[in-house]
Amino acid sequence: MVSAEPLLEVSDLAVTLHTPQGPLRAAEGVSFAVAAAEAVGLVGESGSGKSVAMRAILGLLPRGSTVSGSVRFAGRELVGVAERQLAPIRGREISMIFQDPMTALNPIRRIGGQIGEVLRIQLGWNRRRASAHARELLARVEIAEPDRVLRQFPHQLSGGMRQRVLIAMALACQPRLILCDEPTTALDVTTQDQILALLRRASDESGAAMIFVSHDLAVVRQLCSRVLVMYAGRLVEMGPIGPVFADPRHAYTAALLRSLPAIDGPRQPPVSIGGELPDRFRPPSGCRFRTRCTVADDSCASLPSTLLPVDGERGSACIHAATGLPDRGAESGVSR
Amino acid sequence: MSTVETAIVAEPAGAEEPRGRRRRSVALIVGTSIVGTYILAAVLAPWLAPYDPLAQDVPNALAAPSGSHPLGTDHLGRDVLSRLLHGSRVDLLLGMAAAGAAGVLGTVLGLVAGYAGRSVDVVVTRVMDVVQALPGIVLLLVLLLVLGPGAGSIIAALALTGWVAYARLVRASVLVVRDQDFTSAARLAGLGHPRVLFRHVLPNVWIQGVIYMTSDIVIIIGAIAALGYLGIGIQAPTPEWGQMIYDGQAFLASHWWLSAAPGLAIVVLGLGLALVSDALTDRARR
Amino acid sequence: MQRLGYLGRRLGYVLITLWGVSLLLFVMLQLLPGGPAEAMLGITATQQQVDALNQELGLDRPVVAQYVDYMGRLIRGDLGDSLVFGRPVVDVIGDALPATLKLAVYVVALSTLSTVTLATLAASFRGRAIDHVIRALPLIGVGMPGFWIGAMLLFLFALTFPFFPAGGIEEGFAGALRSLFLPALTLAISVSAILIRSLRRGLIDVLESDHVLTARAKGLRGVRLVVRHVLPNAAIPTVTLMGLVFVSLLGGALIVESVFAIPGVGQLLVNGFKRHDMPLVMGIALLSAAAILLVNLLIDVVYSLLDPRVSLR
Amino acid sequence: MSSNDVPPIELRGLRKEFRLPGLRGRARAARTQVAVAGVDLTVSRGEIVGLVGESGCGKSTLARCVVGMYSPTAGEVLLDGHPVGTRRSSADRRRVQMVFQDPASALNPALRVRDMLAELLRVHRLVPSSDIAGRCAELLESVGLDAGFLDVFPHALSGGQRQRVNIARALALEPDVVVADEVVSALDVSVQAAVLNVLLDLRARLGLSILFISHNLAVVRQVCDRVAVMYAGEIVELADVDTLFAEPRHDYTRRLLAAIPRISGDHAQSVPSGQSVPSGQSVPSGQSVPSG
Repeated sequence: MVSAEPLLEVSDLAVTLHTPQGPLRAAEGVSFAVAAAEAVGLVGESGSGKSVAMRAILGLLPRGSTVSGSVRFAGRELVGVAERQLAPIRGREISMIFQDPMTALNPIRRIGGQIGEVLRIQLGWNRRRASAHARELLARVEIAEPDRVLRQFPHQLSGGMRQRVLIAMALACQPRLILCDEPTTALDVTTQDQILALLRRASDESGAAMIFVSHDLAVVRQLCSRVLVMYAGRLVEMGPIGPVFADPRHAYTAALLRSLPAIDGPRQPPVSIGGELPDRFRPPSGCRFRTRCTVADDSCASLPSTLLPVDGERGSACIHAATGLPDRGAESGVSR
Repeated sequence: MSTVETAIVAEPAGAEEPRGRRRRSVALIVGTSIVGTYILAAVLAPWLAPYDPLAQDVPNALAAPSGSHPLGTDHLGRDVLSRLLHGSRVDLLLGMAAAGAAGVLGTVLGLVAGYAGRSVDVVVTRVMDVVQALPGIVLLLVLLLVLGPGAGSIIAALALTGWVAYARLVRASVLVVRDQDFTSAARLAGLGHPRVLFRHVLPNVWIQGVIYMTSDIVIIIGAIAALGYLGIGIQAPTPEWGQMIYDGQAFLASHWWLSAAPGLAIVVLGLGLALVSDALTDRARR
Repeated sequence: MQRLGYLGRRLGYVLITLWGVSLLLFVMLQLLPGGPAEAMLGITATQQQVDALNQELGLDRPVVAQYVDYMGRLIRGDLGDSLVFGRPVVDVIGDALPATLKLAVYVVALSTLSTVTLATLAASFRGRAIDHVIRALPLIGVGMPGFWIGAMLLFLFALTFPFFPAGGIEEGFAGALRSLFLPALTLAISVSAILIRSLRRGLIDVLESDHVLTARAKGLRGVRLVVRHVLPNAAIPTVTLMGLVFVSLLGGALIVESVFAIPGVGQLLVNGFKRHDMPLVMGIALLSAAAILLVNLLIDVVYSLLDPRVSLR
Repeated sequence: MSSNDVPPIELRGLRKEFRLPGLRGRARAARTQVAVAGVDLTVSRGEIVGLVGESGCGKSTLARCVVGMYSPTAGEVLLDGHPVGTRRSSADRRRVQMVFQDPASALNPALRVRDMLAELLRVHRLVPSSDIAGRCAELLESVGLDAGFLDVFPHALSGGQRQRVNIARALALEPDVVVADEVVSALDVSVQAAVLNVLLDLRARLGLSILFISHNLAVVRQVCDRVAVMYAGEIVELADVDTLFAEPRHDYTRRLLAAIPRISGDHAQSVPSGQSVPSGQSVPSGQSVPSG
């Protein structure tokens, strides 16, 4: 059953962080929607604003940050809402999994208590019932000895185990949306593989929608059906993942894909995107990628950040959105 | 790989207070002005003071503040303002000398202990533990018994008591710096230990000692004043703030300002130094 | 098991440090100008008097023999006789100890209460007016010498507005509570100055940590968040600081006792120092070191209970 | 493949154990952790050998033994066929340099780039003192940075730039061998390639031998000639790069390769594609942003 209204609708979201160097506009003009049970990837490099945009959805930004725009979840507005009204949604309807499993758990409290806590505060369960369910959740995330782990402290578990615990915690109240902020970045490849499989299965079983933030395009490719690409605080391209990766319509997406080292196919020398990220306090006008772009022209300096339609499902903020990228982009760009 | 992003998300100081930076530089200016004023007062005391701080005028004892004696006179008829100004020479000079000696001693020992590691570190750490197991004032008294009375003894005793804090601080910073890759890189580049220690480690840790010194001077001046108050510090007629507080306490009910004024002198100096220290800490963190 | 091992190691370390203190004091005795006997008797003493006292105290024997004797007496708990009081040092200190202990307990209670309240307030309202006020307090407090605060409190609340007695220590619990309030407050002000700073910093660090973000993402907020996920974690570094604070508290107590005429160990120390009563001064030094090390051991126990990671070290 | 050439660096039966603190006496043996369990490895002149494995496999310990930060428990490190003792001479240290993983901690925050490089040149008397300034600029140029970066403090550099300065520092000492320990793992993909190209270029121009340590197999495949796979302190497979990726022999290598997410081809599409974009959700047209 596809409802007319998406589960989550983000429009014109902008986040300003306060840093010692002054206010920093970490993300702006971010608009996208997520349907029920859909898995969306949000990719970008350092400073792209992807994590900040994600945290803005749940109001979990650092102190002094300001948010504008709108985030509508199941018909309710989440931006500009008091903590008191957001708290019942967090962990119950929208849950979040963070990047670093080594620090994301309270080091001085037992695993069982930390999982049970979300059930107790969100569903009002008593200690015994919460604890019994916590055991069940640990079994569901394939932890071998749930009873023992319940009594353990975080430092007694490996990184992969801790990430499983965090996933169990995120699944506890059967949320409708799970936000994953680089949940496998800190893990080894083989552990990452297991965690990804677990996440895939968990979202299938629960029917929860998922936004998966990552710098790793391949990981997103594995897990998601649609992808959003961010660069320097703005959304630059979005669409179904297959077409976007096969025929990117934004010069940045194309350059990023080219710079990925491949594990199979013919061996190729490293290809980099020339230049450095723009100064985050004084970004260039128009398209922010134009200073590093090989297919930019004069019109890029005044290009609005609006996504231009590529086809019915896709959009790109590039001058080449409709026509496709010129070939010279594929050859040059090799630089040091 | 949002290392930059998380760095910003986790950024504590600036994120919490947008206007913090300007206020902190104001704090630095205010702090330095206060401390500067004290130093000036100490240097210029003979010219600034209206009377000889030692001149007694017994008929005129315990006079209330007036035009001729802005802070009144003490029980021997000495001008309190003049004694206060001259006192700044004694307390400030002794305080800075003792803090300096403690700072140098502690920094060197902390540097060596942290960098050398192993047995040297164990020995220095044990000595630090022993010294810190005694309350400062107790060790101070024991040392003064051994060293005898006099300003030199007081400086030496304070330095021998106070070095531990510097040593701990510097040692901890050295341990952090020693584990950084640039120290390993310097060693791998075939640079000798003295060069690595003084050119690569010291420039990254000495500021910690200096910052602590700004607040330590207050603590040490408090200790000097405490000795004066207990009657075992700088000997009697020399003007000294602690001694002045003690002398005034007998007349607290009727002449409270006799004790209040020298105490306030210490408090304001402490405030100035604390402001400087805070501002420096902030700079160093960035 | 692991925790017991950890505490066992700590206990061993305490004993070694205590031995270090005793050695330090012994060396100091040897270094006294003109020897301990002359130091005690003063420079006006005749050579016969000095020799007699040296013989009486066994100070004419070789250093090693003196040291063996010194350690032997220490192990038996004998700290020698006080010259001023003519009684065993242990007894003299024992008489003065209750007053000092009462004061110390009072200070710990007052400063813990004010530290937790004020630091939590400051951290929760970070950047607002109340935070600035609370942050300014230690800046002033650090610079205030304890004896001066004491004198000013005395002037205000005992002489001008006589709520409290001007000195001494009254009988009974209520009496002690009333008469020791001003000295305890004096010390609590300087002690809290350090603690508030540390706990506020600790609270803010924890508030910005990843696991608090996780807790907030679970829907925790407000008091529940602070009590369950912030205060216990932030308390850990502050608890370790308590050891240092206790040292400064003990030192401060010795001075404040003089201000408020409390017949405690501090008064003994000052009198002992002024009259060159070496056995008394050394005895107080050794016992205060023992007390401080014991408190540190206690803090280790609390620390190991608070932080599960500690048992692995 | 010139087998008669003496390799600039060779490891023979290299073993490194760490004693865990706490226990004494008889229990000691049980509390010993073997980080590197007897490794033989050779890097020829101008060769880039990859060393891959997951965290805790001992690859970093191995790197530290190679450069002399750790002295091996057993086995030896040979430079140009001569074993180096546990206490390396300054000259021997100079011949094997390391580029560290963390760009943030690898540069002394108190020193400008120029001072850092000049110190090395001066201490080892590598160039006459009148040429130091020129040599510093030359070093930066060889890692693709212009001379303007000489007067900059590390905090003003981006991660990629720092990593290049790190390489320049290693190069300043004119080493025969460079150990590159996870040099690109802290960098963004788009910047990684620039640093990798610097290494490839130096190998081509200077005949540098590089031990390239990484957990990222795709990167290793891009730059290495041979690859050693490390697991639990041992090298379980050592092969030519094309062979290793085409026909992995050891079970662990196969598992490692299988676990890597691939960008091409569909892996799993849990959501039917028709459901992925709800109606009315195609590209929003009216969204605008204040530009500038």
